[in-house]
Amino acid sequence: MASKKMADGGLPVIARFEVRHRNYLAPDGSINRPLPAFASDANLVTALYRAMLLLRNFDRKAVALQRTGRLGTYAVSLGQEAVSVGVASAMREEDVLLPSYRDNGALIWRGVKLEEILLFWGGDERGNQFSGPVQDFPFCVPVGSQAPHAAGVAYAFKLRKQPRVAVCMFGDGATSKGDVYEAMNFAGVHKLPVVFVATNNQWAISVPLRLQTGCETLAQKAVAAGFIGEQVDGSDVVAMRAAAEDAIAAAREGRGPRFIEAVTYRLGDHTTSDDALRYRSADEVQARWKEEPIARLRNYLVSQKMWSKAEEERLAAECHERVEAAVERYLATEPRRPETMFDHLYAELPETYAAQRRQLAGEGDA
Amino acid sequence: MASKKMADGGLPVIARFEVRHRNYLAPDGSINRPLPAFASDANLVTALYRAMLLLRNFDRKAVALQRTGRLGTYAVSLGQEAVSVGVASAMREEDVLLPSYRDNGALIWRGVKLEEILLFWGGDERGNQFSGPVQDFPFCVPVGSQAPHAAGVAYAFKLRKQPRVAVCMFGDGATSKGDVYEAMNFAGVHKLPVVFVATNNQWAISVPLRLQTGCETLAQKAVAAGFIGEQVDGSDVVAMRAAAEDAIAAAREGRGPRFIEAVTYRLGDHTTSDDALRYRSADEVQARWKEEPIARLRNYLVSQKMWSKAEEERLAAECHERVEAAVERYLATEPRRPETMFDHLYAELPETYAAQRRQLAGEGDA
Amino acid sequence: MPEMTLVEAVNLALARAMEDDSDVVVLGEDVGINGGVFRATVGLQTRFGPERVLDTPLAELLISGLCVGMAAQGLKPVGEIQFMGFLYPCIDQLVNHASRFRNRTQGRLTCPMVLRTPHGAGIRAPEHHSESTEAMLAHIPGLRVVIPSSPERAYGLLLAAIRDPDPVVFLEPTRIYRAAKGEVEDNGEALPLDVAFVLREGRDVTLISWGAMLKETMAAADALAADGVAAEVIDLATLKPYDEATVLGSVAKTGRCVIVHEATRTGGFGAEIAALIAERALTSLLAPVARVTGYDTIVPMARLEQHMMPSVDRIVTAARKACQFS
Amino acid sequence: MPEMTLVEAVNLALARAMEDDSDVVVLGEDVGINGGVFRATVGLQTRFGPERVLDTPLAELLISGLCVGMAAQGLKPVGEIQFMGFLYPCIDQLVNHASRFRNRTQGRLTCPMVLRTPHGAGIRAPEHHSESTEAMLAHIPGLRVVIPSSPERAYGLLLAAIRDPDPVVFLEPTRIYRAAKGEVEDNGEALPLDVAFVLREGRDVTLISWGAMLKETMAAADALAADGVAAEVIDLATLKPYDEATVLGSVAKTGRCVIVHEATRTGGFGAEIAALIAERALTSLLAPVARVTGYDTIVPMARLEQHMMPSVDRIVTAARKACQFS
Ligand SMILES: Cc1ncc(C[n+]2csc(CCOP(=O)(O)OP(=O)(O)O)c2C)c(N)n1
Ligand SMILES: Cc1ncc(C[n+]2csc(CCOP(=O)(O)OP(=O)(O)O)c2C)c(N)n1
Ligand SMILES: [Mg+2]
Ligand SMILES: [Mg+2]
Repeated sequence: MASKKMADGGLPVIARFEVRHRNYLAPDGSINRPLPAFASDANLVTALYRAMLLLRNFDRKAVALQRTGRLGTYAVSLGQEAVSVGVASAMREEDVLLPSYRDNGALIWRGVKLEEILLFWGGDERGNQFSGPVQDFPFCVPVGSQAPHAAGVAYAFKLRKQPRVAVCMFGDGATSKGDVYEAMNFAGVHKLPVVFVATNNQWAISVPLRLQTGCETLAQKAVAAGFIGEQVDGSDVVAMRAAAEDAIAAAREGRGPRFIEAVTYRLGDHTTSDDALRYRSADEVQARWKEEPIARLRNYLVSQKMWSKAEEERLAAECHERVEAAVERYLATEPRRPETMFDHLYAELPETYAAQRRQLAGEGDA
Repeated sequence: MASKKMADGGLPVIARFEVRHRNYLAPDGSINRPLPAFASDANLVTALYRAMLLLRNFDRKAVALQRTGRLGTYAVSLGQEAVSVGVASAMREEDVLLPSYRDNGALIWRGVKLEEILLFWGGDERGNQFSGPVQDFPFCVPVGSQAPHAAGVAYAFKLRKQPRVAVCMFGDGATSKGDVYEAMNFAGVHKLPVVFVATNNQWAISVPLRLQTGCETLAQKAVAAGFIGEQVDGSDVVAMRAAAEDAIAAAREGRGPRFIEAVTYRLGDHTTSDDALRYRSADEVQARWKEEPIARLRNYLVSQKMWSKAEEERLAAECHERVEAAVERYLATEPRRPETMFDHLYAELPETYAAQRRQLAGEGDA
Repeated sequence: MPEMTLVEAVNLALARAMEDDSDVVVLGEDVGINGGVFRATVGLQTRFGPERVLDTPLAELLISGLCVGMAAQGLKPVGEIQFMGFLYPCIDQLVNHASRFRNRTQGRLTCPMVLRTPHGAGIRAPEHHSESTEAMLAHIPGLRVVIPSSPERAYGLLLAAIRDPDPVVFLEPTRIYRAAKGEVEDNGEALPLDVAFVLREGRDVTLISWGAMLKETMAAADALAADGVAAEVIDLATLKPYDEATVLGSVAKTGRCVIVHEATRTGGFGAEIAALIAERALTSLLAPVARVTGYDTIVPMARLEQHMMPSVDRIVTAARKACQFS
Repeated sequence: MPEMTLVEAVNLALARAMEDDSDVVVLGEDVGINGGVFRATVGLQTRFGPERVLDTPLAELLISGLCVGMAAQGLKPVGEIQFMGFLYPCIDQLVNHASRFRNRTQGRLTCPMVLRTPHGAGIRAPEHHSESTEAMLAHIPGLRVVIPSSPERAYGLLLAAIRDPDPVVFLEPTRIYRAAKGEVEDNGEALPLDVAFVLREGRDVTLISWGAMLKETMAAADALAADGVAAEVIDLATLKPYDEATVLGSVAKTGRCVIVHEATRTGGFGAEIAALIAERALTSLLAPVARVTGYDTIVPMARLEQHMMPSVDRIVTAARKACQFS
């Protein structure tokens, strides 16, 4: 256990903080400690399972599309599916999600269509005009820069006395950004209804956690913002959902913000542009496969008699079908015409730029 | 005592942190706990006293100059003299100070001339070309933005294996800036020889601490960076010096960075442009006069027979003289010629801009 | 109509906007009980409460990012940055988010925010309190950049900025915050955001400026008039997107143009206007397009700052030169 | 002489600078064992160790601020920002500190740092990976802004940037990182930082550009040549401070000028050049100064990005129009 001592140990202690760790399912799916009630709700838990498996299938297909030139850079969730699915499953429709680029799982849970996600990664802004909750934020690419937005959204909830929660997701790398710190500090001042979730997948591209921070846990980042941080086994979807439920409930009830560190592992490359073997060994990755969330949950489900081989097969077929159908719709999307790049620049296109739009449309030169 | 509890209290604790508080001298100068050895060194302690009194005299004169149009905006240290003096007194010449605009006391201790400080506040860059240690940084105006510099300086020390320490000073307001957080986090990663000192004078202009952060202490900000933060009575110069000594020694010996929260009170206006009565009551300020560091140390000195009325009178005269002489030199400083604004733009003035310099010098037009 | 200073007009517009629309929220450092370091928000917190007039922690990135988040919820945040020298931490949010939310989501989420900040030198304040880097902002597509030059325009343009459905950076000329006085009617009427104001008509030479420099520019026009030179003075007011038609129309008429700004010369916004003219009005030009600007160096601290800024003399000289050109 | 790509030339210059001067330190995200997302720093950490080739936390403000601190100690930090879209958090450090340390301390402390970052669109990467906001940087006094357009110039200019006693932002044209190939001799020779390169001489029209757009600009010159139009092509290379003399000299000769850049038009750096010409070379002009630039909108994501950027066609058309002007 981490515990820093002062030089002059005799000085009086005026504040104490602690970080707790949450885990229910062991890597083999066995039960480590008393489960939350929802864990015996077969419908719910299998829904989590289905979502994770769909995500894994979708990721695989997306990479294939990228490799064959039909999609741009893509970021898989391999190994960390439990985080985005667990968190999203604890949200209400009227809550607002502020995801990072790797939180596909959360968007899909909240109703964004697979083809919309493909459109985004295919380099088309219309992917962000999605079918998810209309106030949800699009993927955020500049790491951590959505955290202040989350605080702003939560401030609006509070001002309007709406019982809603903003949920902001980012990676371990993002915890090094001042943006995240400033947002968390502000949330702490006003006890805003916001939950920050850091997916600690051990890597920010090639930078390992120990070069990202000198902290023993990321959960302790919350201490500097004056609220509670909890470390959760991010490969245990039961723990993720339970932790998110607690945090979101607390936020909704006006008990202030929370921070969740979801400890997991990125089994895949950073994105399709990355080759992780440059900076980490196949052995390291191999070892982490033991902890991955999908087999873990399947083992649990099977042990609880909530899941059968037949269901597994049906699900596999279903996922395949859903993904293929989405890909078809994606590939069939009409391209945007070049001049539409002016259409949502301002609410109304200033006359000054109208000539440029015409030029792009081939209707004259400017 | 502050201590945040988790919703699920049964979860195992994986990390604990604590903040300690350091104080030796009570507001009336009596002794609260065993003093560090240096506190019985009359030469040293009276030197601290002299420096604080000089600073207070200097501040008073600077304000008078400002009021009569002979100085620009000025920021007094009234009530918090113990912080900058205590910290600077624990540094070595070869260490590097990165001060904020309110750390006059530290600069003076390190050899910057009073007239140089006046030049700076008089709106003349030559005030930063000062007689203090040549690698010390000038006053930093953009709040907190010097913190990454401190990390960079400390990184250079470490790279070159120099036993030197960077000391970075800022206010409570600065602890809300991402700059400070990012710098501290980096310092934590590399266990850099740097000490961060936050002067918590309760106010950032009109913004009180409770709107600055939801934290119980500023010292706990260090938890998010993975190192030790200590809270110190910043109106007790013995505590300030002792804490700074410990922290600087630890940093120098490679035991990593430290964070010091110096709790004190800004008895004056924010600057000469401010009127603090707009946002805080005269009563609040009056009450805080009881804690102020100079009377406190004088009481201690007198009780220890280290200081006499005669010495006090001599010192008053000395301060007066030093300040007056400096003001005279300040006022007698030759003005810079306008075209010198080009002289330190680049190491060598690009030909492109030479014509503009000539125009300013009245030697042609550009 | 009451006579008031420019900063009072800003205050009046803020109060009016908050009164008219409960979604308007003011936030920034010291904007609450202190009323802002320039008193632009004085009285607002007492009137509208601390939730709608919010003292933020000391963090400019945060202020701009909060505005984006609030705006996405349909609030109309008006953030204050204490001095333009402290605006730089907002640039990331302005470029990467505020200006792009509408486009990125194809209209699903928008960003009706205003970021106000004092602009320019001349008040003998410390370093970083004298910035005029409007050119950096005016290069950002999706943003509007506005700078008033009188109490009346401050009132009308700020109302327009707050009502605008897109993000606006509103620059307030520090030097004339109190020096500029004028009558302002609190009629709730906004001024257009894409129209330049012709402050004075003339046929001999076009003087174009914005913000505080219009003071010197108008004085120069007076001096020129005394000489028989009729200068047309244009207050550009909105720099992004700017009113090209008024500029081109005036230059077509006068054939001569002097652009005046306080910002450092190279890459200043004056370059954009000169370029427009060189591209679209070349044949009307009777003389080179002159830029009278701050020098290509760092704004000096108080003692020398006035030497950095264009003087009436420098403007007059440039205009005369243009008129005498052949 | 070995033939190499532009990014290999960058790598070579970094290795050379680190070899020659133990004060040179490379820092940034993924610059270590990964060799940078574009492989610009590949091999450096193995060769010079993790203390001199340093993977920073994910924090761009920090990277720029560390550089300032290191530079004040006499190190020569070379920071890498992964994409220009992530450079904005550095603006505060660049404007308020890096560019000012020398002036602020009247020479006591200086800031010999380099901040490198990929520049421009065209590689079909996600949003924010296509920025070309060099105009914002080129407006900052005290800074140098450099952008090479070939492997050879990348090598020589980067060496110069690292050796320069003042802060330099070094923009690397992403689109031609691998597409541009050329012979580079590792002779340790720097190229001058204040001189534009005339890539092709011609008497009919001056084409001015920088970075990746020189590819299209040179292609346009070829097309024009086929038509009998002799275009002079200038690679500005250093945008701040820039070589006004070469620009003016060329326009004095040709009387026609087309400026080409990928950045959005309004307030782009092309405006500065056009303004210079309108001010100092008006009488040589035989045609309006044309700017062929990115449109005044947000760089679209991958699917449309190529439509944003100037094409060879657009350049040729503008040049022809200039030549036919009367
Ligand atoms: C501000 C910023 N800097 C750099 C990048 C380039 N980049 C994309 S992802 C990434 C690593 C992010 O790591 P982490 O936050 O741990 O998230 P993960 O990718 O592991 O999910 C980097 C450096 C970026 N997108 N944004
Ligand atoms: C980045 C930045 N924002 C705003 C300001 C304007 N300003 C000057 S001092 C100050 C308050 C600083 O408070 P604190 O950090 O507590 O230091 P103190 O003045 O109390 O010593 C503010 C907002 C500034 N100098 N820098
Ligand atoms: Mg990660
Ligand atoms: Mg304070």
